[in-house]
Amino acid sequence: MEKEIVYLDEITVRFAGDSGDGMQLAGKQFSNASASSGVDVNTFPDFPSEIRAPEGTLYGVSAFQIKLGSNSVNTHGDMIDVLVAMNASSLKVNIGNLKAGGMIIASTKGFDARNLKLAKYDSNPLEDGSLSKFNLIPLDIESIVKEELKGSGIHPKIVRKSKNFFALGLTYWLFNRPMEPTVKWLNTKFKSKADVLEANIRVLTAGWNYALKNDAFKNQYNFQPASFEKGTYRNISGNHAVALGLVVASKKANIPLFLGTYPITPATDILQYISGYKKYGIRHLQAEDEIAGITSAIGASYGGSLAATTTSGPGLSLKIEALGLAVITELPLVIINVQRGGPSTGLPTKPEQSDLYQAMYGRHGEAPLPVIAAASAADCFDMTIEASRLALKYMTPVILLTDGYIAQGTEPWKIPTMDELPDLAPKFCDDPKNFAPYKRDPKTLARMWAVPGMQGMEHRIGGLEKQDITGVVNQDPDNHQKMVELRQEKIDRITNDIPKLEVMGNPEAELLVIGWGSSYGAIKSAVDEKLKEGTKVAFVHLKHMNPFPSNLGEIVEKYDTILVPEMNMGQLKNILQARFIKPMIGLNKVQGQPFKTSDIKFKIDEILSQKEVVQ
Amino acid sequence: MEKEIVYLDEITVRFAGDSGDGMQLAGKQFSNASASSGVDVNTFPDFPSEIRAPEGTLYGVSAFQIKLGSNSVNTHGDMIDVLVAMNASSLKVNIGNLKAGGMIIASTKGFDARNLKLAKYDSNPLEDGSLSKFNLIPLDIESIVKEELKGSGIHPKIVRKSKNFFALGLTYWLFNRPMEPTVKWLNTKFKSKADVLEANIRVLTAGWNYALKNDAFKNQYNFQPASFEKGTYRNISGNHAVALGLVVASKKANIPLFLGTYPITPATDILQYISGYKKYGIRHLQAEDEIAGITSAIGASYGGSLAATTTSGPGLSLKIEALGLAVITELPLVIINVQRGGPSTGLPTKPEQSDLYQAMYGRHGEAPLPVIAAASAADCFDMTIEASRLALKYMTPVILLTDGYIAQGTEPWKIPTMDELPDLAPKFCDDPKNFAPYKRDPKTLARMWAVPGMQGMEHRIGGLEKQDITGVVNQDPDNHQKMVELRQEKIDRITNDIPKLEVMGNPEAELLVIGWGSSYGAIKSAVDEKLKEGTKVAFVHLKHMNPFPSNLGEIVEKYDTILVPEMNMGQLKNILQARFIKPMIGLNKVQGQPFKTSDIKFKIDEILSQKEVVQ
Amino acid sequence: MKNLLDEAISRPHIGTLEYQPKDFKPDVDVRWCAGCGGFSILSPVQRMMPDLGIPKEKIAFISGIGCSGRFPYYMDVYGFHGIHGRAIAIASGLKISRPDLSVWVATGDGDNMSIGGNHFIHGCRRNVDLNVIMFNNEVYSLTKGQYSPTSHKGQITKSSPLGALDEPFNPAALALGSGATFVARGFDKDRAHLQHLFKRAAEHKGFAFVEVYVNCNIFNDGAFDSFAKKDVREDKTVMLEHGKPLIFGKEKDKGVKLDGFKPTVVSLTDGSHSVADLLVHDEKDSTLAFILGNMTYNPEVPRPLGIFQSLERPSYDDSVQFQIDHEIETKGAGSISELLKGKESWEVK
Amino acid sequence: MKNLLDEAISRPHIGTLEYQPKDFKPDVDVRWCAGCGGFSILSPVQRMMPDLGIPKEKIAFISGIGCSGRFPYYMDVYGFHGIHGRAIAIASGLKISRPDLSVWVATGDGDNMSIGGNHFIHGCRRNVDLNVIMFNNEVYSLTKGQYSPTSHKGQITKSSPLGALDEPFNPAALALGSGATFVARGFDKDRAHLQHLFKRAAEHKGFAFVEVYVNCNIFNDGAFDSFAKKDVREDKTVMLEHGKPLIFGKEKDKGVKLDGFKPTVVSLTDGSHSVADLLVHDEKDSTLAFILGNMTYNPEVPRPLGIFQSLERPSYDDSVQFQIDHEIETKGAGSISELLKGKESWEVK
Ligand SMILES: Cc1ncc(C[n+]2csc(CCOP(=O)(O)OP(=O)(O)O)c2C)c(N)n1
Ligand SMILES: Cc1ncc(C[n+]2csc(CCOP(=O)(O)OP(=O)(O)O)c2C)c(N)n1
Ligand code: SF4
Ligand code: SF4
Ligand SMILES: [Mg+2]
Ligand SMILES: [Mg+2]
Repeated sequence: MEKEIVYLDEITVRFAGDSGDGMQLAGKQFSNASASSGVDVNTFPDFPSEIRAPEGTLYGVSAFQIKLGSNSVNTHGDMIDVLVAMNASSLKVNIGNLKAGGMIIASTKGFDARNLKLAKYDSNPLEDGSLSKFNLIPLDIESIVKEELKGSGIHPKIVRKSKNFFALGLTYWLFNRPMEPTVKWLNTKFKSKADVLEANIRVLTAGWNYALKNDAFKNQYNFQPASFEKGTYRNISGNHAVALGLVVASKKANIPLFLGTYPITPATDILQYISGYKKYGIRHLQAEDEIAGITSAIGASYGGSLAATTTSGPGLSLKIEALGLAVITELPLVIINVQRGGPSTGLPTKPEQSDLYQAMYGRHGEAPLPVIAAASAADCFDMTIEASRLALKYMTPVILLTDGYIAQGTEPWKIPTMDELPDLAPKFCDDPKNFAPYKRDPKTLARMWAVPGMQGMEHRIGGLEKQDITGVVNQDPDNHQKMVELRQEKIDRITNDIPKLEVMGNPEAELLVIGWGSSYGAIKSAVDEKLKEGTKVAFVHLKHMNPFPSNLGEIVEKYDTILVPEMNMGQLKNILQARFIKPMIGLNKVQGQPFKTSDIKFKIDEILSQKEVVQ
Repeated sequence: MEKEIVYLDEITVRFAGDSGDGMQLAGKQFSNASASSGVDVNTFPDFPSEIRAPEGTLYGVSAFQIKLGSNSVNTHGDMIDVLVAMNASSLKVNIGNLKAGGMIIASTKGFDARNLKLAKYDSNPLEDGSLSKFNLIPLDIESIVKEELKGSGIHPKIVRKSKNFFALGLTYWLFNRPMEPTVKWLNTKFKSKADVLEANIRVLTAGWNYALKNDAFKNQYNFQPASFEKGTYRNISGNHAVALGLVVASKKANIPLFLGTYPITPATDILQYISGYKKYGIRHLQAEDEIAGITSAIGASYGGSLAATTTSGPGLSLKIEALGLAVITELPLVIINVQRGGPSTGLPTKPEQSDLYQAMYGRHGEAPLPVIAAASAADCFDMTIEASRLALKYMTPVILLTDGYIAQGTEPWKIPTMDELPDLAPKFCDDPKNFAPYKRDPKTLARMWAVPGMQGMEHRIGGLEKQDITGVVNQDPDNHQKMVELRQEKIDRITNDIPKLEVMGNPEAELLVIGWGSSYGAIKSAVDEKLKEGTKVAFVHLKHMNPFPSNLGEIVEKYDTILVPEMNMGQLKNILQARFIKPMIGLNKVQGQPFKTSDIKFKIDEILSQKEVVQ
Repeated sequence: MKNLLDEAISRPHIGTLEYQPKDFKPDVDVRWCAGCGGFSILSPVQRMMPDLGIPKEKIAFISGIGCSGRFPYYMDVYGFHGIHGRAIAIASGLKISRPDLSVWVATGDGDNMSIGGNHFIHGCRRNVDLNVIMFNNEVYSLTKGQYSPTSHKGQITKSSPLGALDEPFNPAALALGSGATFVARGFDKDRAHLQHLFKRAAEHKGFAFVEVYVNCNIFNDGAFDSFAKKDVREDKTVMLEHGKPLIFGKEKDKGVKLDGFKPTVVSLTDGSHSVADLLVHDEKDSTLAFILGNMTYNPEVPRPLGIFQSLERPSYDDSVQFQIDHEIETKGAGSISELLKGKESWEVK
Repeated sequence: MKNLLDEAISRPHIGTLEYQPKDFKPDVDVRWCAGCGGFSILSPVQRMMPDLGIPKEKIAFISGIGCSGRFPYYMDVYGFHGIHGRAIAIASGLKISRPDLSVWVATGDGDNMSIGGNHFIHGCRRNVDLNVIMFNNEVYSLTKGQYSPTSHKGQITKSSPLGALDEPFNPAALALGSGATFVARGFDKDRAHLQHLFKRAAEHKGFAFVEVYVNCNIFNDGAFDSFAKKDVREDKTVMLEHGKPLIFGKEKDKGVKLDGFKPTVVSLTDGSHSVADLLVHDEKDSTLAFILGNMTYNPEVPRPLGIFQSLERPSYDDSVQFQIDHEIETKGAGSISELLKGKESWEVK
């Protein structure tokens, strides 16, 4: 049969199977190969909090979703076009998101009696006709693979484990993506394991050939290359981007980096990356707990390093007291909080945006500090640089919020050159005669920085209120008022040192959507789609939450109706209302799942239709 | 000389001296004697954070201020009428608050060359005429006392230490207060120290007699008795009231009390009181840190006790993570936070109201809980009962905010009888067949409570998100949304279970003052005085901060202009603005000092005069 | 006059106390990986429980976060899955307020020795009557494989790709130095021995600490192979039994003897030494316990397993109860109305 | 190419290093109570500093909260008054990132053993090169007199009006059990000895823990009188000196001997024992250190003062430096642009 090549704008593929089925690996390979072959890609790994949940169970399903397209791809896709389902449970939990007419590549071995029972299917969906509105392609992958490797002498366990490469090969053919990156990767990875290497490469190729030859696959899909700016690219996750951001920030500041931290999902990756960077001269401490994580970083900051600490919700809660110490000692410190579902241990592997209140308000006493948020995986790099810039320039702790979605999801990132990035060099005081620890830069209000080792500037600082300029412990009422106000004013002044917001979409719109953090992609797509439909809607996305950009007030004033979609119960909305004394509408999804484009579109429609009714 | 008896409405006395001069003791005795003899009293101890600051220094001054009067006395007094100054430093730091014409009783021995130098006086203010606008009475107290006890054989050290009782005797005569309560107290206190007892009683009497006979004291002052309701009274501090409140709440709930805590100024007293209550069957743990303080309380709550934890700012910051656990496990828990000056260690012995944000918003994830605040020392008792009521009825942690001002200050308290107080008995589930840990009371949404030891209801709870009703660990998106909303809804419903606000003052006013916490006294006095002057002003005082009373919205809507005075940078104001979308005016004193009545009056005048200009 | 709580918890137990291990299994899947060492703790705990003769409702398991943290879900008694590191603090509050309960803690090497280290050492010194089982797999498993405070120096993990630099804790020594009264150790390969240790822990009135080496076959597989693998086990470990000499080896041909304070291995077959030369274990000797504890990482001697120390000291919860009883006995039960009145009240008429 | 920090801190010291004690006194009032034992630490520290020959600017004192927390204000070097319990964690970050500094910690029995217990034990095992001075007054003083983890059982304080129920920590034993390399103890009555201990601590490469008994004359006056008062001191304490037998008593007439593991007091004058029978101190023997540490609360033997143990082990900060150097040596200094590119980048042209 001659295969037809169909050109697509975008498509969403989901690899789903058991935790042991290698779906994360397949997904990652597929996205790397796709991105490097010129399409835009956005991914979302979605796995259970159990390490190895019992095989075949519904809660043990591990999935990896990729959206690819030739235009800018902002999300990992609402609905699935192609679902690879390695067993019954993975079909069951994902079928609800499959588009009508979508393709299911199902591995029949995963639909035996035991698997069906675990998935709580009464009859086999591959056979009972219940999937008739989909393009179902059941394949006995296990037998095909076994056949392919027959006589190779490769251990049956290895043979069985290579199934995912068959599925990968299939999809490579299906979307006309190159297999070379994966072959290259296999060659490095299994350099010393010839049998695994051989098995995987043969099975991968078998997948490709199977699709090529089999009639079930009628079309091959392809994309126009995405229009990327010239440059060097790689796929990157938010956590990886943070780690690189920290390293680069310290180079641009020309001072050493110190990370003090304690592992916690979904922030642990950052520590893991950093711990491998010793040859870049980077020091870190995997501390005994979060408190030692942040306080050791404060110690390093006191010593003149660019100091950072990384965590997620429960860990942030433990760092609160020390954050106050960093505020009053006015030391630079970068706190990266990768948000996850709360409260308490909550949903540790799922994303949420519910730590905004805590970042803004969660300290005892008046303890203002800058809060910023990253909009996407790649943006985590820029925002890490920005957090470092603010911390060093204003002598203050800075909280950067990301979340489990962008921390683990990936997108292509244009790798910057060092010259493109801002100079972050701090100014150590070098004039002992003029030095006083709480003397301030008249413009930024940052206090002077002298570090141990610098002669003639020996001084003492600490957590007690201190006298203006001298830093001597002081309980005078007026001095306290002054210091509280100075600390506030210093943060407020940052307003003038951050970019103004640009309103996207239709500036004449009646409805303004204000977003923050990782929901950028979903909101942007929704607004873009609504604009295409002719709806008048505008959009601003906040990256600086404290202080807000200077023109936010103006913008808020201009629009009749304001929608604030958040993965929480309305935290930004409330903060905006308090600030701008204007009622706003919240769209509050607290499900441990990122927004879908359709969630936002639906809400926009709802608001606009009600407005019409009212008018 | 015949002395004239002058009747007063109210007067403010301040005992000031070195940390070692026994001023706290004198002040306490004076206020007890005054209150028990029928006048209303409000006190404020004001001492340095050093344990024993070097003698004679400015920062070593320890003072105790008492306002007494025949009408309801809401504050400890803005300006001082009578200042007892035991040394030069204590005069220096307090003279600024002495009314013109006010009386200074100065102990001349404290104005020797050494003391003058430490107080940074160039010449002796008792002699250089600089105090001419005051009624200065310099006395060589030390010599008088020595003379009085000559030949008694009492150790000179004891003689010197009894100076404060001379000053006390003087003031007893001056304000015609009875000496008996103090004599009685001395008899109990120094039962086994005959020499100290004798010295103090003799010196006390000598003070009285000195004033009686000496011409410098022209008038004796007296008060009409205050109009107290019938009943038994005692003077009480806020910390003491909390301790008693906890004991009484557990009796009214008819379950045991457990306090898990760690010492911290100014909350430590509560632990200290409780630690002496073993004969009431009360258990407590002075834990290794704040985290163990709160988590041990959570353990006790899980076991069926009324569990509490007490702390101040830095300690609250450390308890944040565990608070989230109490929220998600929906266990009753009372958290008492005695606010002090922040951020970080800040001003540990000074009051502030800057932990409101943290109490309301300071947790990771969506973790709503009730927040209430006490208005005065005696109110701390009622609010502790209220916190316990809400905790047990709604199965939730509750934060009660007090502060260093009312925690350590005292006022007369009408001791309630047990019958007057609400029944707080929780309902343990006694029907194993119907039991499910997250089944809820349809009205309150409180979950069912079964505790270890109850057969047939063995169940597991914890910090992970759980399935509605069953409490089984669950990561389902819709379930999470539902549980987040249920937890919010449960707290919101408390609105209907708390008293509506009563507007004090002139309901037709243009200006509404909204207060919270310990500034009640100063605001109330200011509003009362303004009303007397004919100004149209209204006042509501919030004790329930989350949720707000049901009629707050209505009230806020009714008034043109709203003033929110707070000892912080505008935390309540911001919360109200977010909620009611209405701009308000803040009066923000962050000086480690309570509001003065005049601060509020001044601001009211300023606002009203500006309004006139505008109109 | 009983209060509501006393009333609720003092109802007589209905039915038998002759439990079977299966009575302690709730109807849920165990969500550990197949082959996880955790199963080797769960099963002896469930087997040992019936021996205690305690009603199920009087037993509570408290845990922190980690793979071990899931333990309470797998026991059909009261259970509380706390937050990371705080299990002992939660359990202390429970036990002090509820001395009638049998309170157990399930924790991990990270949970208990890293973030929870402070509560652990204070638990040891305070001697609250808890039974603490520490799942020591020498790695953080739930967070997918970082080194822990018991990981060995040089261990390669996801967060120490170049080798961990920290000296590990020796949990037995730490417990002893903190003043623990009962310190024991077992490993997942010997469930019968674990069952015995858990029983002894339950019987101990006070803080009982049982460290268990458990294999994490996902993130630190084979961590204990050097002494726990079947073929080397008998030569590389020695069982501590009160009053018995330290004999070990497949053929019971070796023993441990003290050279000064230094434990050394001697042969019982080459004629140089006899059983009489050997160190005899004494659970009541805290110096000996420390010497034995210090053998842990010493490659020249076998790794000791069993009960290092078991001392009697009043438990904290008992002391609290005693102080309350004593106060009431000597001063009379306090009257609330007098407490409220205090000593300096006055009447307004 | 030095970075900015290296550049700033590597400027040559100008002027002499021949300091006088007064050079370390800043121009501020010491805000401790008159008679506080804290003065007895401050003065030997200031006296000992010149001996180190370290430029003032290379010295940093870190503290937590408590009366001891004010220590940094009284030393004219770099100082950081941290938050309660976290001094060791702050100091660890400082030292690991700045191995060129001499980093000291001033802490209290509450600060270090109560809220800060976890950082303390991890400090001990990690062996960061810090010098930790713990002001042990067996009470919380700054908060005005509650019992602390070193208060004795039955101690009456404001928060234990009926007597404290907790068994106290034995700080030396806890440090040893946690793996500390250097453990010492002195008391406020012997400043010369303290000066010696601080010097030894400074010279020790690794975590050096010096416990100092300090009298709080306000909230726990006389806590140490039973062995520290002038008239009993020589009979109730014994000085540990490496290689020397444990002799004590006003007349040097008594000694400590080991009965098995049990230290006992023997007379050197009644003819029963001679110096040769006595225990000889060895700073390198960690079992002996534990035996000596365990003498602390034993009323039958004198209280040991001096250096319990001093072992050599690579410090954590050195290991970090070594790992970095080794990586760079074997793999070359990393190139940032290659790090950013990674292994799977592609070009868009
Ligand atoms: C406050 C907090 N910090 C960090 C974490 C992340 N975390 C969960 S379990 C764990 C370590 C568990 O190690 P261990 O106690 O050894 O348990 P294991 O999984 O190995 O049984 C960590 C760091 C958390 N849940 N909470
Ligand atoms: C987080 C926190 N908890 C509690 C306190 C209160 N606090 C200050 S010092 C102290 C105890 C100090 O005891 P110790 O370390 O023995 O010092 P000392 O005053 O006896 O020298 C406490 C509980 C605090 N400042 N911060
Ligand atoms: S990851 Fe390791 S410790 Fe956790 S369940 Fe699996 S095998 Fe057990
Ligand atoms: S209270 Fe005690 S420890 Fe504190 S300064 Fe005074 S004497 Fe020293
Ligand atoms: Mg572990
Ligand atoms: Mg102390």
